[in-house]
Amino acid sequence: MFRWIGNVLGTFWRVFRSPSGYFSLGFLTVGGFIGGVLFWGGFNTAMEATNTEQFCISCHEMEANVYQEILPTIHYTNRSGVRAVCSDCHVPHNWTDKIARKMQASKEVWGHIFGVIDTREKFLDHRLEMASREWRRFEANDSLECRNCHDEQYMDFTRQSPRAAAAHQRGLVEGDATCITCHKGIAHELPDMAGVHGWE
Amino acid sequence: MRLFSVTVLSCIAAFSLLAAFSLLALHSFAAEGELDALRANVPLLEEPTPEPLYRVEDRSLRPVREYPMQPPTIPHRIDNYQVDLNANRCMACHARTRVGETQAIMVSVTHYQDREGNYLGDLSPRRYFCTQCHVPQTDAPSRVGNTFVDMSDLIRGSRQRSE
Amino acid sequence: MDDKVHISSLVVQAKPQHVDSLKAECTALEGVEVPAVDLLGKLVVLLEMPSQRHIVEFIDWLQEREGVLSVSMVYHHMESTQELDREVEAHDADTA
Amino acid sequence: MTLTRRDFIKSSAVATATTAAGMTTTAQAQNIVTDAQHTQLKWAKAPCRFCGVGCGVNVAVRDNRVVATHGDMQSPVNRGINCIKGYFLSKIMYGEDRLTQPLLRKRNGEYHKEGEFTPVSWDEAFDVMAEKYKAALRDKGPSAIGMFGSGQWTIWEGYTANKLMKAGFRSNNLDPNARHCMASAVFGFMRTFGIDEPMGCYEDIEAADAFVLWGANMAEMHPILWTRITDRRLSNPHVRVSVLSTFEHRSFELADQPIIFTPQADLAILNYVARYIIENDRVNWDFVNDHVRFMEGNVDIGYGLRPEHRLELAAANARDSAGARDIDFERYREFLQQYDAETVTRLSGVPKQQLDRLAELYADPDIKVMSFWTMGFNQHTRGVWANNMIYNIHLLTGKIATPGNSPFSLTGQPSACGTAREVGTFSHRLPADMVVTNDYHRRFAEEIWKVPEGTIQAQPGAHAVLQNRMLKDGEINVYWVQCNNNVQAAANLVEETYPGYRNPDNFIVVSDAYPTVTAELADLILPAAMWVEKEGAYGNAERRTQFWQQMVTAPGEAHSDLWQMMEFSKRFDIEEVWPEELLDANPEYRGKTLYEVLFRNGQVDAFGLDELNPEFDNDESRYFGFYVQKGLFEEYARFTRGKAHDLAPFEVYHRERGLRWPVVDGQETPWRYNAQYDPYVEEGRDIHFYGQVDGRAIVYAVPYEPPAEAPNEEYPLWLVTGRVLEHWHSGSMTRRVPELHRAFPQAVVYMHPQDAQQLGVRRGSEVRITSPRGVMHSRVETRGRNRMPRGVVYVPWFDASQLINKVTLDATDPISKQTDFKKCACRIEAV
Repeated sequence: MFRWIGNVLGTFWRVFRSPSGYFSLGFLTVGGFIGGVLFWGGFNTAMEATNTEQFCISCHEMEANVYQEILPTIHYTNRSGVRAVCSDCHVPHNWTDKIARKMQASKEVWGHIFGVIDTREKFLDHRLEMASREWRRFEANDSLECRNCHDEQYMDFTRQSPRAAAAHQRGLVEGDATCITCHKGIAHELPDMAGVHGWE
Repeated sequence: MRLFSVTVLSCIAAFSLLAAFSLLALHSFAAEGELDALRANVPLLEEPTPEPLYRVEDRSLRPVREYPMQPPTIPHRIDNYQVDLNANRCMACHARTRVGETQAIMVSVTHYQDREGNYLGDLSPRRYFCTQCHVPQTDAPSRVGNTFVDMSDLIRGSRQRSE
Repeated sequence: MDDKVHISSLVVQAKPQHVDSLKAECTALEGVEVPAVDLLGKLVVLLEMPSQRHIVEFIDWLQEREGVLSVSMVYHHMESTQELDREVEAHDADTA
Repeated sequence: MTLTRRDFIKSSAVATATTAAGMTTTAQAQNIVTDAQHTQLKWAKAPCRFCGVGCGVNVAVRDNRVVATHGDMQSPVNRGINCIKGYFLSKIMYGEDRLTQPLLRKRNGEYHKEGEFTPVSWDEAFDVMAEKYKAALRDKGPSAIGMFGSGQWTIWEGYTANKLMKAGFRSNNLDPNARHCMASAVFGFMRTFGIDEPMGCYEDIEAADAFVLWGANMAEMHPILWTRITDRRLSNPHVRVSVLSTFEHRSFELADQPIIFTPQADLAILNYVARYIIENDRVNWDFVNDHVRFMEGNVDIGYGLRPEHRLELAAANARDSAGARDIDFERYREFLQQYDAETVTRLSGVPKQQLDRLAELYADPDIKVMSFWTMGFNQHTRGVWANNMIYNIHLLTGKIATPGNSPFSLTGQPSACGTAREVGTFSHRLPADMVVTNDYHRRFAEEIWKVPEGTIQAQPGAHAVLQNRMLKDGEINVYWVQCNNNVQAAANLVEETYPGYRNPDNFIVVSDAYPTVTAELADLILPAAMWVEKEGAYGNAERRTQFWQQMVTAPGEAHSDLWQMMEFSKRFDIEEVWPEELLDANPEYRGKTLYEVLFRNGQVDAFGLDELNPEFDNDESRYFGFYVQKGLFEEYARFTRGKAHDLAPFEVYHRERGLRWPVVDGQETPWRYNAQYDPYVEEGRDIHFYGQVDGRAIVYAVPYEPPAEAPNEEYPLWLVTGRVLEHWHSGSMTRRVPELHRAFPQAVVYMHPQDAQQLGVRRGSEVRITSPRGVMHSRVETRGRNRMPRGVVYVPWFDASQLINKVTLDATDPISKQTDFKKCACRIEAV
């Protein structure tokens, strides 16, 4: 079986790296297109697979900590059943940022393998650092991942509680706040907030 | 037999409603389950349909306190508000230094006093867990009325009588 | 329990035009006072009666009067006559 | 101008009605009333009506109504703050369905078990009741009479009940509802120290470096002590808080060490900690050599179920559950070897690292540690053992009876200590830790009570759970329930309680301020005065005795439990209650009523009305013609003085914000057994456990044993029951306060969201909770204050429309007879 695959790959590799003089331009174009689709599709499928909640919580660190924490929140169950999975907030939707984030995520795989946060205690020790990274990212991109679903342009303030409407008007519309300025800890527990602006 | 004394001392503002209730009460006192309003008129060995989970009021309207020392109820939802060793979500709006930005009401001065009554530079840690005294209110209907009378009504009554 | 006195107060909702006649009718009875009325048809009736039966009978009687919409008991207190005639010190009774 | 009481009451009547009608007859010139004559309120102190913390409150009264309450700044317990329940105390007496008249089940004008509740006069009520009591005495004797009282009784009410039952009716079938909450703690104290109640006090909190909560959720159940712990922890960053529980609750918000363990495995963890201390050579040998000895308790002691139950038949020591024998330290050490980390982790689910960090708090000689527990330990089929085990740890390390080192047993009721325990209203007890089984103790009590030798029966009476079984079996036929709601509280409602109350052979009397579900099953309901409608005294968890004055009058014809018992005793000639032999030997009692024997004995009636404080009313004293409360208290205090339970003179308590007994030469005792504070410590000793004859406290070798019931295939979930912050116990007071009701309107079943998903239900779904004993319907809650582990559900019991005691198991600790409300197996299905 493996040998057969090896043979096929070997053949493919030889063909692939040899000059294309024997093939017509048309073949090259069409073949390139098909190859591109296959490669790109496979890549993207793999990328999408790593974007599912199932993938994320297949790691104990995620399942036991952050996943348990989102269960009682509004981002897990709510009136309309539109819920957020990990990647909705933690993986940028535009391609360049997404790839950049995935590269960063390889560090998390490293962390998983070497057990950086394999107990609750270790997780809590690293929580401020991890949360701060996410807050910085949200602040830098004007809470883009929030805004993919919640854009203040389209908020009907009359459908919000008076308190929320006033705060959104003051902060988002008139002020220079972004979602994460006020909504830290909306889906997971907060780290020690001593020294974080707005929480002193 | 007319039974009136159950309604003795029934005196609150929603008065006509109460009067209707007391007329009803005149004829009851019969079967098991009808005595304890908190049992919702269901005999003990039967199972009533549990009440639905009620919504928490979220209108942010300030509640009236029944006397000046009473802690106000919370007029908004506090779902998943974190108050623990790490963070105090309530104080992120209600702290003295935060109310300018949030326009929330500052916690009262008593919250800056320690056990001996000295004023501290920040929130007194004994007041740290807000929900021990302040609770949100659902829209659950009352099962039993309460005839507590606000002191200002009694004061007004006393002044009128003396005039 | 013969020497007991029952002190009760009632709030009566009546049609406004009957308030005066009701007040007259009530105060004509022994042990009944009408310390307060208002123009919208409310009367406060104060009863001092020897037993609950008397009070019940009075309420029944009152409910039959013309113009009476509802009668509700608000306060009830029972105590022995001797006890009631005890003098209290001024600070006990800030409502004098 | 002179005023009579009549004028005063009439003006109150008018004021209330005017207010109720919302009438404004004259236009007001000013929108704020500033005239002092009108705005003045009359304030007086009282302890809070709810839990065992015993906060002081100030109560404002106007026009015979309570109009405000707030935390008493002068109270050393709470220094000006209350919890949410305490802040709404002003409304608990004003539920509109207050009972104001006796109600008797009648059919065709006569008492009938299946009749309808009909208002009757007190005369008629007591006539019918006395007739039933006399018939029971004639037909079966004193054992057919039972009474179920309360840790919410005032001290004099509990004392009166004790005397009325044990000396008057000569029945020891008197038990308080404190059996459900404190009995395991009591037996724990008695076994280890030979004397009841904590050695430490609340000031320990300000001195401790670490707090360990064993199952207790103090954030909700003892909120004001929690404010003191929070204060200590947050003001002093070195302080550590360890919270152990079978699920995550609000107290975890302050936890440096959160520990979730499998139900019942606390026993294994406790022994692990003891083993850790020994194996790491951290025993305080100076202390142990001087003050401690070792015993090994009987094992396999059963579960307090009916004797014919298979678990009881299988238990080797069900009949001698409290037995123990002397051992030495080496045997104790050897015994603990089975509790190695691997075994304990397997039993409890707690990793070794967490166990060690917890154990280190106790082992480290530089850390002053305070342990707290309540229902987690006490409502436990091995509750007495758990209490003994926590003392083991404190004794091995010598961390006891000094400020900050304190194993502290919390209480749930305002006078569980003051009334149930100190007055001895348990079926085996007499005042001041004495017991009916001891000849000398009985004689001592008979002398103080001025009743003949042989009046008090030597056999312990029926405890709470047994009383319900005996009602069902028709062995107790007249039964008086005061100041509690046992139909909502006692486990196994459907199979045990209900059939007992409705047994046609039985006559059930319930005294309460409100119509509870217990009242619903009564034959006669007596309307009771509550809290500041009577003069009272409570004793809190730190031995603090607190008094209050009567501030308002009870509504309608309601009377205090005290008045009810005393007035009822007038219905009996002594010849009707005591046997001929007793009277032949003591003819001087002939011709008297029970009332005269018990209450006109020259002691209870020794103080005249002139001693009353003229500022306050006192309905009982005015009625009976002497200062009832003072007479009863001073007679009771004779039991305590010189017996290491000393109480101060009556008047002192009306002045002070409570005092902690023993009060000797006007000095209270914050720390017992410690020579620096406790006058009972023998000359020349630093620490002295004088409750034991040899002055040594006992370390018990007792094991982990499995619970009476655990999840299985048919009933796969653990059911834990308990309380919530906003409601107190069965909710009969707090659910009548609209704000508290709206804050937590109905019981729910807390469960893990994934358990819910697996069952095909979601937040808000109606579900059926089933055990072999009964079924209850509730709704699912997957959010909110509690986070359940997989496989464990939590249901609070305050809601009369969701009686979770249909589902719970009536297994008890076989030593303390206290029910385990914290674990049984159940099944949950969607409806």
